[in-house]
Amino acid sequence: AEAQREPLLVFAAASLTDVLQQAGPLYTKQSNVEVKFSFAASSALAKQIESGARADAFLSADQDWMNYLQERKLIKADTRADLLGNRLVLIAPKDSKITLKLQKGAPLIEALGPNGRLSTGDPDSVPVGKYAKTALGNLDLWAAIESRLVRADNVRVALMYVARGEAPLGIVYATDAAAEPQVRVVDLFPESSHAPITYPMAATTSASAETASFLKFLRGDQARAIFTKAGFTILRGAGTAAGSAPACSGFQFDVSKELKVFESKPREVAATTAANSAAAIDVNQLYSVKLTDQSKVSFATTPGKSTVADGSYAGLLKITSPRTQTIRVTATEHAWLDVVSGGKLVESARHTGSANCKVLRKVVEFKIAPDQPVMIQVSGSTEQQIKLAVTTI
Amino acid sequence: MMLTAAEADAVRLSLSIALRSVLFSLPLAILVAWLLTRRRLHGRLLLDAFVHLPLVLPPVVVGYLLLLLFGMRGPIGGWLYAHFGIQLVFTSAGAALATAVMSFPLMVRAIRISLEGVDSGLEDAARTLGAGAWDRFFTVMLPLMLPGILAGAVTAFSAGLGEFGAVITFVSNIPGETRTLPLALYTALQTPGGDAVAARLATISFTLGLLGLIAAEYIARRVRRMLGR
Amino acid sequence: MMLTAAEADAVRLSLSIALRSVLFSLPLAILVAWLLTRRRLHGRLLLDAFVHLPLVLPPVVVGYLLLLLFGMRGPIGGWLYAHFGIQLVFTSAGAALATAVMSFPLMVRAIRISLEGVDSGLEDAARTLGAGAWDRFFTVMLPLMLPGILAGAVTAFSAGLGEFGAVITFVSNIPGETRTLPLALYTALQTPGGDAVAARLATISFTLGLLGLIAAEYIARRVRRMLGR
Amino acid sequence: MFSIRAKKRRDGFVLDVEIEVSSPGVVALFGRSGCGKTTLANIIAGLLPADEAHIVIDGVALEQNGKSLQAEHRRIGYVFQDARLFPHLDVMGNLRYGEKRANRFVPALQGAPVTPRRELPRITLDVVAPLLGLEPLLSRRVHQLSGGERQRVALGRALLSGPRVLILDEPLASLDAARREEVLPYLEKLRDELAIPMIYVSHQFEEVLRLATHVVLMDKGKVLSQGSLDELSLHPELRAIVGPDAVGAVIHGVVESLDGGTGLANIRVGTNELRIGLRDAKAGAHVRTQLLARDIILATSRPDNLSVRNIMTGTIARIVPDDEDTELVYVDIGGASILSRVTRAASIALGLRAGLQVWALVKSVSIRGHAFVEGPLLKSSLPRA
Amino acid sequence: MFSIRAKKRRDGFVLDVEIEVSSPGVVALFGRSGCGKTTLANIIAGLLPADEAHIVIDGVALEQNGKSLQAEHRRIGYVFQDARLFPHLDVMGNLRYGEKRANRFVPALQGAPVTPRRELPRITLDVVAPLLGLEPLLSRRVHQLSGGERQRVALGRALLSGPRVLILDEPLASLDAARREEVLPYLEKLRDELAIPMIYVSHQFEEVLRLATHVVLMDKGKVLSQGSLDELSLHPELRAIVGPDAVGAVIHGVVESLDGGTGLANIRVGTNELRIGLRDAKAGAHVRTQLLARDIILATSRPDNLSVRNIMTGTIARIVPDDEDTELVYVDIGGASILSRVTRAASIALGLRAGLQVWALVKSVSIRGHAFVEGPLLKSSLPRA
Ligand SMILES: Nc1ncnc2c1ncn2[C@@H]1O[C@H](COP(=O)(O)OP(=O)(O)OP(=O)(O)O)[C@@H](O)[C@H]1O
Ligand SMILES: Nc1ncnc2c1ncn2[C@@H]1O[C@H](COP(=O)(O)OP(=O)(O)OP(=O)(O)O)[C@@H](O)[C@H]1O
Ligand code: MOO
Ligand SMILES: [Mg+2]
Ligand SMILES: [Mg+2]
Repeated sequence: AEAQREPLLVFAAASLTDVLQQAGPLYTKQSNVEVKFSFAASSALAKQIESGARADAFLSADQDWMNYLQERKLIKADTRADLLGNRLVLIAPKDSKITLKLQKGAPLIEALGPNGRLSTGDPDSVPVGKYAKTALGNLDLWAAIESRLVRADNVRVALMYVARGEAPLGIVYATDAAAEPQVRVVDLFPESSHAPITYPMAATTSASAETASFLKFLRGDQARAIFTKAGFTILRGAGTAAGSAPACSGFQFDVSKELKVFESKPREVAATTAANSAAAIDVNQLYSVKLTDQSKVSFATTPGKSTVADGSYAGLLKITSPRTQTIRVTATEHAWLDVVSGGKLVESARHTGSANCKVLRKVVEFKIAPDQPVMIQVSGSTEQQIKLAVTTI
Repeated sequence: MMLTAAEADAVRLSLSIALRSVLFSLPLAILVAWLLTRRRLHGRLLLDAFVHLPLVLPPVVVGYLLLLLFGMRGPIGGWLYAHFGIQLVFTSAGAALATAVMSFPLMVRAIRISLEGVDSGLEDAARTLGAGAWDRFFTVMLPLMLPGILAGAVTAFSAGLGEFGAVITFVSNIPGETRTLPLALYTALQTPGGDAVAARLATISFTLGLLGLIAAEYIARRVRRMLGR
Repeated sequence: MMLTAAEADAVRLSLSIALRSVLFSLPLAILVAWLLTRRRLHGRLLLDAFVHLPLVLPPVVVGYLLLLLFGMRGPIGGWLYAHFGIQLVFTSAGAALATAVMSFPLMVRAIRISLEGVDSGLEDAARTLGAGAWDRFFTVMLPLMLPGILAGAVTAFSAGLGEFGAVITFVSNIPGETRTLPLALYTALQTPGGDAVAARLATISFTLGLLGLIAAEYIARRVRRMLGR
Repeated sequence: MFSIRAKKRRDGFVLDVEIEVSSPGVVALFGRSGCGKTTLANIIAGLLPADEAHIVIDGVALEQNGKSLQAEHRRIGYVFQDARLFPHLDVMGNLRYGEKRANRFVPALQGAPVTPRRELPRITLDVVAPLLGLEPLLSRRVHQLSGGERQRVALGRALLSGPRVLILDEPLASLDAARREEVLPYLEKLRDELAIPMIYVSHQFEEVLRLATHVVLMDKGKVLSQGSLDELSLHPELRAIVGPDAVGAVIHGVVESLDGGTGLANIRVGTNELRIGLRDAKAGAHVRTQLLARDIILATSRPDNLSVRNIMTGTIARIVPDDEDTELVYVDIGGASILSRVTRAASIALGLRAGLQVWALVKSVSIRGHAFVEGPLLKSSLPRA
Repeated sequence: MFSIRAKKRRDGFVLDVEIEVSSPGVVALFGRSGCGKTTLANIIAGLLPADEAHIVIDGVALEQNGKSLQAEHRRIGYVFQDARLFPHLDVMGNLRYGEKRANRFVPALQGAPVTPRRELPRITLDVVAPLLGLEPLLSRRVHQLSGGERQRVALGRALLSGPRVLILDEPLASLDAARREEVLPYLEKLRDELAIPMIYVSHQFEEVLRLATHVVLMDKGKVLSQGSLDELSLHPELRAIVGPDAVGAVIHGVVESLDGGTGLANIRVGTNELRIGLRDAKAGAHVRTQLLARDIILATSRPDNLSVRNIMTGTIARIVPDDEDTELVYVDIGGASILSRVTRAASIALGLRAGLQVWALVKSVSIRGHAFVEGPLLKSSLPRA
């Protein structure tokens, strides 16, 4: 038998504690390599890696801290992949009578009662809170609910507040809700109401050779069973081996047409800053869109994602004559997409995405009135140059 | 250095919460310290252990325990709410409570040491002059313990300014209500690129603590002079 | 109650880290307390403030600062590693450092109070008998401060058992290396259904702290008797 | 009046005393360093739990049958060997501390018969401050006082606290003679006019002579002897405590007449008459004085032309050796005994022997008479004479 | 030998003294409570910074020109008014604390001429323990000691620390007479044989008489008078400090002969001879004694048949009033002055007046002679006689 090798040290977001502690021993059994996990807040772990921690891999609860490390060249970019997805849910204590459909104008405040508070992570710093803020914003509920928030330190605490009945409602991940018998899911947030919830993983630059095999194991069936059982969604990219072809899997509907369009050669186009002069593009054609500073853009309608960090990019495009009632807008970068038709914001029908798919980051489907000009507002992009295509079904 | 509105809020909150926590726990701490120095008290060790609980447990756990007890559904919190309409969880009053609980052992320890340092001969002298236990306590022990009490209060106040885990767990991190300096600092640190803000807040924290120390030092010196040391 | 291997590990780590932190910081704390009571020392207030820094800052921030200073890329940590091969960050030694830093102000305070309680007449007596400053310090002050030192050490040890924020931030949460009881407790709390484990761990924490207290009480009583109080 | 029985075992030391004094007055605890005086005083004050104690003072039970009154309820003004002033108060504050509690309610010992409390006179700051020379110190902080000043403040504080009994543990040891001379008359006044019983611990015979109505001689935790000062003054153990120069018979007399011009009083002592300086006495008053053995000169014939004003005739009762070279001669002067120390050489030269008639000479200035007012306090303690 | 100048201002109190004593020996600080004795002692010991000080003892500069030796380098054995024993050590530990540091290296004051250090004799525990009666206490804890026991331990500790000078702040105040009698001879020995200079603070004239070679009379922070005890013994202020009974001339004499059988020595004092009890003196030895004014009996004719062995002839130099009813008579006995206190009545009866020849009588037992060994220490302090 093989001699015991150096154990792996994996830094993982605290919210992955449960599943990884189950997965770790399985890997050890199969490879005879011990895996040690250090669970803490993603922020702390990222900074520790920056300070020279000899971690082999990092599993973050959000993209931000992974980006932070990537910018500093502390992870092997080619090993980065989105492993897991999650859903945002509204929960209530098990015995609560509250029923609610999460949509615009939903009586969320009313459901809280006169003094009740809505528990979630701190929207300023905790990932679950950030997602909740976006989602509530998109449902036009944020402004009313902001002052009624309980801003927990992490998602587990937010969950506990609801489980203990201290807060009548809470917003947590589906996985957390599933694990806590004292709470009940009131409703899932529409996927279109927030950016996809993804857990990226990557090997660090100082990773041992063994790391790749462990990351591969996490994408394998054994691990997948654990993740699925815990309520995570397995992102498509997770199926393919790290470092090989783009991990473009795990989408929730068929995106083969979009993938195909994205393999073609892009046309250059510059998005404009005013609605009346929006640059016209064709459908089923890949574009490389140049955006401008968001602050310079005057949108036709206020973008759905109401608050956007400074320094992000935006721009306006239009399609003159779509022949169908369903279009999909697909973009590579992490940007917010709004479709305006007939002067009104069109709500997305459904969306899918995969942060680890190099080609397709986000596919959003809209139902539009046929033969009406359609305006596409791109906002909140972290990159100035994005790839974008509008496809018809 | 001008403070932003949010920072000013956090400073104000931190000060008021630390102060409230000290004021609330001081009399209790003196009492407990006194009880703990009486050799013959039954269950002294148990009381001692109970007082030290917040010291040996991680703050987050203390926060959880507080939530269990003082939450609206907790036995004490529920009762308080039902009878007095007092809500502790998610309020600054709750933050003060959590802070008080966390710094309580420090306060008791400091006071106890100074209590033990008081010459028992002086208490004897007061007895022969007709001072009963409480009288003695207030007229002899308390003044002579003053340096220790002061030290305990300052320690508690300073620690209160930095209290984090128990507070964030018990009352969460609500701007204007429970987001004290350390919580604001933590929030900043959780944001990539928040380091500059964090540094600013840390500086404010530190300055406040320093000011408190200077004040305490000044008072302590006066007290010591008063006691003729 | 039988401990699982992981729990035993955490207990062992916690005890050793708390102990190392006390042993490491005790002499320094005595020195600093002594310096701080010398009225004429320049920059005394600054030293005082510096010592109190960990008290007024949230533990997580202290952890970050330690990471910045003692990390492998930090000025001190880098130097230590380059010249002595000493690595503090992510090791139990680092955990002891973080614990020591956090409990340092408590220790200094306790020692200082007892230092101020020592009758200066006795120091005078020792002077006339020919004892120089250091001699006096070791043969008169130190023994008479013993109760305070003991109290300070116990406070620090107990607080060390519960230290969380600074440790997890500075040395991460590595099983067998830096996952002390409070970190294990935190880890358990992150796991659905981990409450039972967390409760177990909290009980262990508390028991350990209690045992320490009892031991300290016992020693303190003997010391006091020795000093004829 | 004082009925005290106490047992206390400490490592290497056992206290076991029984003191019974039926008349009020001042009980002097007398004994060598370490004999247990302070220990006993603490037990009486209720500061030290005895293994067994029965303490009744002035008809008030403080401790008996295993029941014990709290120290703060005993109304005992205690002046400690070390002053124990409150460092956080100034001198005035210390004095007021006692004064404020002077009128406190005091419970009786459970099960003890409630004796109607004798009305205790109020002693006020106006009286105490000038008497003890405290006025210039009133606003001083305690640590700014000299050793003697501290002791005076402590005495004042105890006096102001409305005590039923005063316990004084060597209160004058650190005072100079002049200050002592000033304080002693006030202690006498306390005894005679205010009738405050006292327990007085001292090494100074002079103080005991002036104050004590009853003396308890202690040694190694036991009572060696107790009784009136007259009896005790002849006790051999005394010499070791007070020194050879303070040995001498204590005698009582009655003032026959006073010479206002010279300040001398004629005192009848037994069949003899003594002339001593005593300004404030009245005819008929009782006077107590000690004739130091060292001061008594013996002559075998009546001497003249001496400045000595006091010549008593008597008969030698017995002669005992004092130290190597001196002897103590007991002379019966008719109704009283006096002691004279003579060198052996002189004894031989004069042919002193028991039964010999002698003239005992003593200078008036050598005698300090202390007038006793005939108050209720002292009547019973006065001797048969 | 002692050259001490010190100024110190405290609130409400100003110390300003200058003490110059050229010969070695024992300097007694004498003065009423609160006059600044302890303050001065602390300045000399280096424990209290003076505003201005010049302190040279035994040729060693301790403080001058603004430079000051640390207290721990002064080699001053200080017995405090309060014993200040170390509570964490037992009696043995306290004694050893001094002993261990007895041989320490001690630097000289910067800029001071380095005088060759007189070899100080080593005092060991074997000597000190029995002398002070410490053997049964050695393993005791400090809080188990009585007041007197503490003081003895403190004295022992100071002696063992190899002091160059001893400062004793009322060290015997809480000791009984017998214990005092035991300790005093040792202090005399320290002075005479070991030649350890001392600064002795006391209220007791008896102690000062036996020990002091130089007396400093202080009042309100100032030196009222200083000099030999003979001179000071006639100082009127003394009465307030020691009390009227301790007033009396201090005289010097030389032992002429000794009677081993009676233990009496014949002492030549001026033109007269005194017989006093003095066992240990040798013929030719110097003797100092105080003749208390209260003990001196004056006669206008030679008396006989008295137990009094000492009859001196002399002439009345002057008569001064003492208190209301008494007078102090200065009698010149040829080469020395003595003091007698007589009642005014007697003075009138005997017709005392300046110039009158008188016989002064004093009992031998009334006189305590103290032999002075003719060591280098005392030679210069002895009087002209
Ligand atoms: N706390 C104690 N524990 C044990 N023994 C003690 C304690 N305090 C005093 N002693 C011993 O008890 C005896 C009596 O002490 P106490 O203080 O009563 O003497 P004292 O007569 O007041 O002497 P002094 O005149 O010196 O003050 C002494 O031998 C002393 O050593
Ligand atoms: N720390 C101080 N601050 C101010 N004044 C003080 C201080 N200590 C003493 N004094 C004052 O200085 C004067 C001298 O005090 P000191 O202790 O030297 O007297 P002393 O001669 O030793 O008296 P005693 O015989 O009573 O011990 C006193 O009037 C006292 O009140
Ligand atoms: O798992 Mo989180 O990062 O607390 O939302
Ligand atoms: Mg005593
Ligand atoms: Mg003094």
